[in-house]
Amino acid sequence: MDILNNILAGQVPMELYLGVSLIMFFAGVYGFLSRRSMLMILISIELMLNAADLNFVTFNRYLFPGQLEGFYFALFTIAIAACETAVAIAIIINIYRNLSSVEVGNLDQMKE
Amino acid sequence: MQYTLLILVLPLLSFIVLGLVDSKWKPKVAGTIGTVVLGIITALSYLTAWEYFTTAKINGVYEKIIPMHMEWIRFTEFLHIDLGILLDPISVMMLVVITTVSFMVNIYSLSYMHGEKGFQRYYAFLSLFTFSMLGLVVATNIFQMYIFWELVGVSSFLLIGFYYTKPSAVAAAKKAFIVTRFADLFFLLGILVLSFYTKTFDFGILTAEHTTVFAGSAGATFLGFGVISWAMAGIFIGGAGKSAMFPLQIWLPDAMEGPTPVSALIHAATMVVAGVFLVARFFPVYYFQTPEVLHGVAYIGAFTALFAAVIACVQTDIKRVLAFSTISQIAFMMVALGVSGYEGHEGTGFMASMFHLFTHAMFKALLFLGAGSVIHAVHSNEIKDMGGLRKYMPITNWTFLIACLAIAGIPPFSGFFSKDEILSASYEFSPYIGGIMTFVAALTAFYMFRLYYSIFWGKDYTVKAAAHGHDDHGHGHTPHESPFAMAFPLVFLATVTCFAGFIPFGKLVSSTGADYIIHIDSTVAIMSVVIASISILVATLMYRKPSATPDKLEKTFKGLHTAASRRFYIDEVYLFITKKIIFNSVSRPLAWFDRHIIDATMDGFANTTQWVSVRIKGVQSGQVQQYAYVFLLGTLLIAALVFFI
Amino acid sequence: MNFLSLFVLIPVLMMMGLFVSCSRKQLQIVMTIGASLLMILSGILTYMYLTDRAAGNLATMLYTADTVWYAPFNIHYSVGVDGISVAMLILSSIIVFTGVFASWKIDPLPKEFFLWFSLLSIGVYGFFISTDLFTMFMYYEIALIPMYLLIGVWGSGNKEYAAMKLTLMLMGGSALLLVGILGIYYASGATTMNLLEIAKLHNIPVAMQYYFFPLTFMGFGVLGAMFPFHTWSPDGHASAPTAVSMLHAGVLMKLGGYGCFRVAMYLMPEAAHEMAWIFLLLTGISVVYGAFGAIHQTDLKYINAYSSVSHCGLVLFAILMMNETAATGAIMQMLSHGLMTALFFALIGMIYGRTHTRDIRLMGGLMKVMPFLGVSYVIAGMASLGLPSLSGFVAEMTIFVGSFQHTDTFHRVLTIGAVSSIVITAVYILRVVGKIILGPMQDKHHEELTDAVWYERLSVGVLIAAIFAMGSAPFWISSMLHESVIPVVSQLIK
Amino acid sequence: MAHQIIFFVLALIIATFSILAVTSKRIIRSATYLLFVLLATAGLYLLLGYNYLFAVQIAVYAGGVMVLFIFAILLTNKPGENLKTELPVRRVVAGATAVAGLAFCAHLIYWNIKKVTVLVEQADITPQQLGHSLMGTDKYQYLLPFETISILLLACIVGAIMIARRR
Repeated sequence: MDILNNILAGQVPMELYLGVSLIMFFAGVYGFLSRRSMLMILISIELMLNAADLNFVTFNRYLFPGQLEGFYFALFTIAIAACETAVAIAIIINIYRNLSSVEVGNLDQMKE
Repeated sequence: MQYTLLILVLPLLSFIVLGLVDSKWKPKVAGTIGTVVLGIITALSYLTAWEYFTTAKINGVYEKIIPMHMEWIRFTEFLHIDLGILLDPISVMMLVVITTVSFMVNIYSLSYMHGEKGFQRYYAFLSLFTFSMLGLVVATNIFQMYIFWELVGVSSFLLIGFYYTKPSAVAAAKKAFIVTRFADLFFLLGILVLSFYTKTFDFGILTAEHTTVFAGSAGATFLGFGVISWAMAGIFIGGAGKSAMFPLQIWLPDAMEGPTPVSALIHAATMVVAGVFLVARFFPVYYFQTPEVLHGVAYIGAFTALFAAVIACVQTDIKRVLAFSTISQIAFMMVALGVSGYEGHEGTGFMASMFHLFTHAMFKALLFLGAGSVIHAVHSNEIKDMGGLRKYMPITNWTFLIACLAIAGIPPFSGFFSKDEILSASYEFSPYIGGIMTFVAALTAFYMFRLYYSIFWGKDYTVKAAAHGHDDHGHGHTPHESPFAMAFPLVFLATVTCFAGFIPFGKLVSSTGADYIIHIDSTVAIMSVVIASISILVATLMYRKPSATPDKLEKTFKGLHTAASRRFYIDEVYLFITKKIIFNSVSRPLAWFDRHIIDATMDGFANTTQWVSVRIKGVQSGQVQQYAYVFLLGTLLIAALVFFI
Repeated sequence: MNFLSLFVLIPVLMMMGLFVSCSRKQLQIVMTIGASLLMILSGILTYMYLTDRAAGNLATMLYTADTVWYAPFNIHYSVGVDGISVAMLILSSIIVFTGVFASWKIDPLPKEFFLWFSLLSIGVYGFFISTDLFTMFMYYEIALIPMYLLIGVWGSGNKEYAAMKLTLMLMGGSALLLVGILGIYYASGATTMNLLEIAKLHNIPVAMQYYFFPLTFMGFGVLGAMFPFHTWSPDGHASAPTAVSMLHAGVLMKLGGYGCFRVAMYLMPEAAHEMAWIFLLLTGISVVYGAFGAIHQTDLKYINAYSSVSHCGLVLFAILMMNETAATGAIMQMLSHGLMTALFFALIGMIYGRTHTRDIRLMGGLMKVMPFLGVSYVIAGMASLGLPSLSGFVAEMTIFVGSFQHTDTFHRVLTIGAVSSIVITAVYILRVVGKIILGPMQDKHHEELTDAVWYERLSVGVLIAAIFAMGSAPFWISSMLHESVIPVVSQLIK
Repeated sequence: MAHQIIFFVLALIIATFSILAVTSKRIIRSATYLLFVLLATAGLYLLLGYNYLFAVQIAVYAGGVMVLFIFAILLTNKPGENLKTELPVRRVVAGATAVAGLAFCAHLIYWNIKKVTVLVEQADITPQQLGHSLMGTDKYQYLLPFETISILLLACIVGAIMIARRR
């Protein structure tokens, strides 16, 4: 009821932002766990990263207004996400060339 | 008498030089070097003997002289191995014996070994042997003796195995080395025990008449015997190994695989008497501290003498006959030492033993060289290939005859004097031992003349070498007398054998160093001469002309004959022990145990680890999503733990 | 910088030289120069050491130097030598030198081989000059690791298995060792890792010693091929390339004996006293067991490996007798065994390189075609069975005489057991000599084989000369060692 | 009030398309849904007052990363082919795990986060401010991370080229 009250009071409470990112995150988790295509896994990872970014920004904005830690953290995370995607996609393409498949279940040759 | 050092150094140098150049020099050069060096040291040792026996007598007793001496390695405060030269009557006598025989053998070999592959090596080994044997006899302490003892063993190994491509020679060399090594183990243990109680290795201290070093061992016993007895018994076993006493005699007959001059030098005259020399060297210790061991020596000697003499009667290989005769004669010396007392007349045995050592060295070397001469001529060792050779080889014939008469104990040849002393000493100790020894002496005369007649008389020599295929030398088929280099040593040694008996030996060598007048016990002397003559007569009747008597006798005593010609199966017993027990029952299971138990345990650790890792490898599936599940659940669990507990 | 560190520095420089060299010739030049420098250095060291001792320098260790490495754990780089280390350094130099020539034509990958070989020698030299427990341990590990690659890559036969087995067993030993060393460090009051300091303090509680002595002793004992941890030795040596077998059996196995003596017994004398009997039994078993084990083998290297078990067992056996003579003998035996086993492995490698078999049943009469190798093999055999004037004799006799001086009957009886190994040794040595060197030719193809070439002759010649030198003039080395074992043994007797 | 409405619209978009993105059978559609999610997130940034972050999100994520995705999908997928359907068990388990995690975290948020509703007004972050805080090494200044990231980016570019190029 508090939430509703808050909403009606004309302010978006922090929990809602967190809730949104939570849904995004666990959608990512679901995708990561259930899909077999590596591209899908990558998409799931992007979702999770994005959720994390949103959390950083939210915390910064609500709890430490006037500072910029969370902001920069989100900024750098975006940069890292870009890097990671670039490398990951390079690897995926390479794997596809060699195995003609991007199914993650086939990729256990390196365990022995 | 500093120059005595040269007696040791020269042959060593000769060995090193000849060994290093090996086949780069001509055989003739190598042979000359070896022989000349031996000539020089022979002269030097004669000089030593002359100087020693003329000057070293103080108060009527020969003193021990130590002209050279250095510390080689120090173990503890008291125990240290020294290398030095100890001159006393017996070592000086041994110097003379060794250098003389060795010199003769060197000359002889120039011709005998002519054209053999490895001639240079042969001379190098001869020098090595001479060096080690000389070092052995002049040892100042027991450990120096042990050192040279081992060196003598290895040079014997090398010389027996001279024809190294012949499997039988290699086997014989191995056997000789291992059997003597086994005996040396006891020698070493004896030294260890002795030095533990006496805290010294030095002969001077150990063999002094009123020594106090044994006080520390008083009361220390093991299995009912004093520890010193055990130690001295061990040392005697070492000597018995080298001197081929029963039951360690098995290597000597096989050692005849070596070249014949080597047999003459090592396995007749010098190395095999090292055991006798050892007991003589320790004689005061044996006599004063452990008389029971000394008596043991006498009994073992008596048994060996009889045993070997019986076998010698039926052997058909001439070198084997001589080998068993050597065993028997060495046993004579051992008996003499065993029955000997210490001082004055009591000490006959000791003196007789040394005397017999001296004379035996000469005539046995002569016999072997003569046998070598025969073998050289007919290219066979077997009696059946010989006969009637006296016409072809007169020098060999006569010298051989002299040696046979000497060993049979017929006066005036040297063997008579020494053997007679031994017999009388034995009778004084115990009539049984004396009786046995007389019987052995009779057997000796018998088998020696059996040998002599079989070689030089008997059936006429028929030329058959071609059929045998032995004759790949391209020699003529008729045997002929040996060349000068071989004949000279025979004549020289025969001369010595004729006259050595008249050396006043008792004045020179005796147990105390004091004079001892040899007087011949006429009863014993007459008896032994008569018995020997009868034996010779029997042999003459049986073997001079081809006759059926030997075969008949052989048939009658078939069991005994077979047993004796198979050497009473002692070799088979040894073979059983080594092959069956040590090799198959100890070593093989041990190797199996090592591979399948110990090693398998170690491998087992590895395999277990691997097995476990294979089992848990499934967890690391390589499936990233599984990892994610585990990761997520783990995170949740930890978070839950943190927040709710 | 102490000049002892040159022993480590020269191999490092050798490695650099190897890196930049690009032909086999250059590799050989670099290795020859380096190995010769090490020989010269050890000669100079010996001379300096003897001069200083003669001048009356009585310090336990000479030429000590100390540099702090890692202060929080009191790890220092400290070096110093006494007679034992000097002897071991000479041994290492000789074997590295001859090892280089024995692997003159190593194939394939000569550069890599020599690099690892140099690394191995760094470990060996470093171990012998160190007086700090941690540095010692570090060098020990440096010496172990290259073995894996050297055997695994350049070995023969079942090499992967052997390399793995050797490395794992030795690593297992060094794990025990690490625990032992840390135990010593903490139990001693934890102010230093320097051996001499710990020994001087001498305050490790006896109850603690009971835990750490067996660990340390066994840790080093594995390397010293103590029964029942010896099984790496036959397989490892059989598969290793020639020079590695030489270095391993010749020097590396000595690290075990040296460590047992220097670390385990020196630092924990009370426990050593109490527990010696267990290890005496084990080492006594090794002596006889190794000898019997060798009788039945048919592979030359296996025979020699078992013989090493027997001889190295004698080293540990003598150390445990805890008297000066036996300990001196033990060190001499290390030297002697190092030389003669290196000679053996060198010869076996050369024979194998020609006949392509090591099975003694397939060979015979090699003396005829390769007299030099044949004679050398006989000499090696004679040294092994303890012929006087060769090194084996003086070492064994010192051990036997020393051990037998023990006042305890138990020790004397064990000594008698150990003495009996000399006969068994004679049996297996003569068996091999009679089979492969002497006797008739077994294989027609062997008639065309050639004798040793110059670098092989050099390698073998140096070893034989060393064996002869030690065997005929033992007095100086014996007195040098005797002086140096006194501090340790007096610690034990206290 | 507009604030709330915009928030709810964006939240709805994010929730819907997140779920659609991970459940869609056609990968190209998933990518598209992802794009929507990213754009909506950018909207949230704007809502929170981080204009610069909004720009970066649009440029890097929605622009750069998505292009990469599309390329990758086109390179690795045969056109028109559906992804293989996963086993239902797998989906159920994954779903259950996700829901469990969601519930757990929601629980945590609900009970542990102090109810902050007031959005403190703050001025826009000026580019000058950003520049200063990126180019200094004092407290709250981020030169070092910035440089690190730049090196990382460089490494990634090189790495990606190395990996993906044809041998």
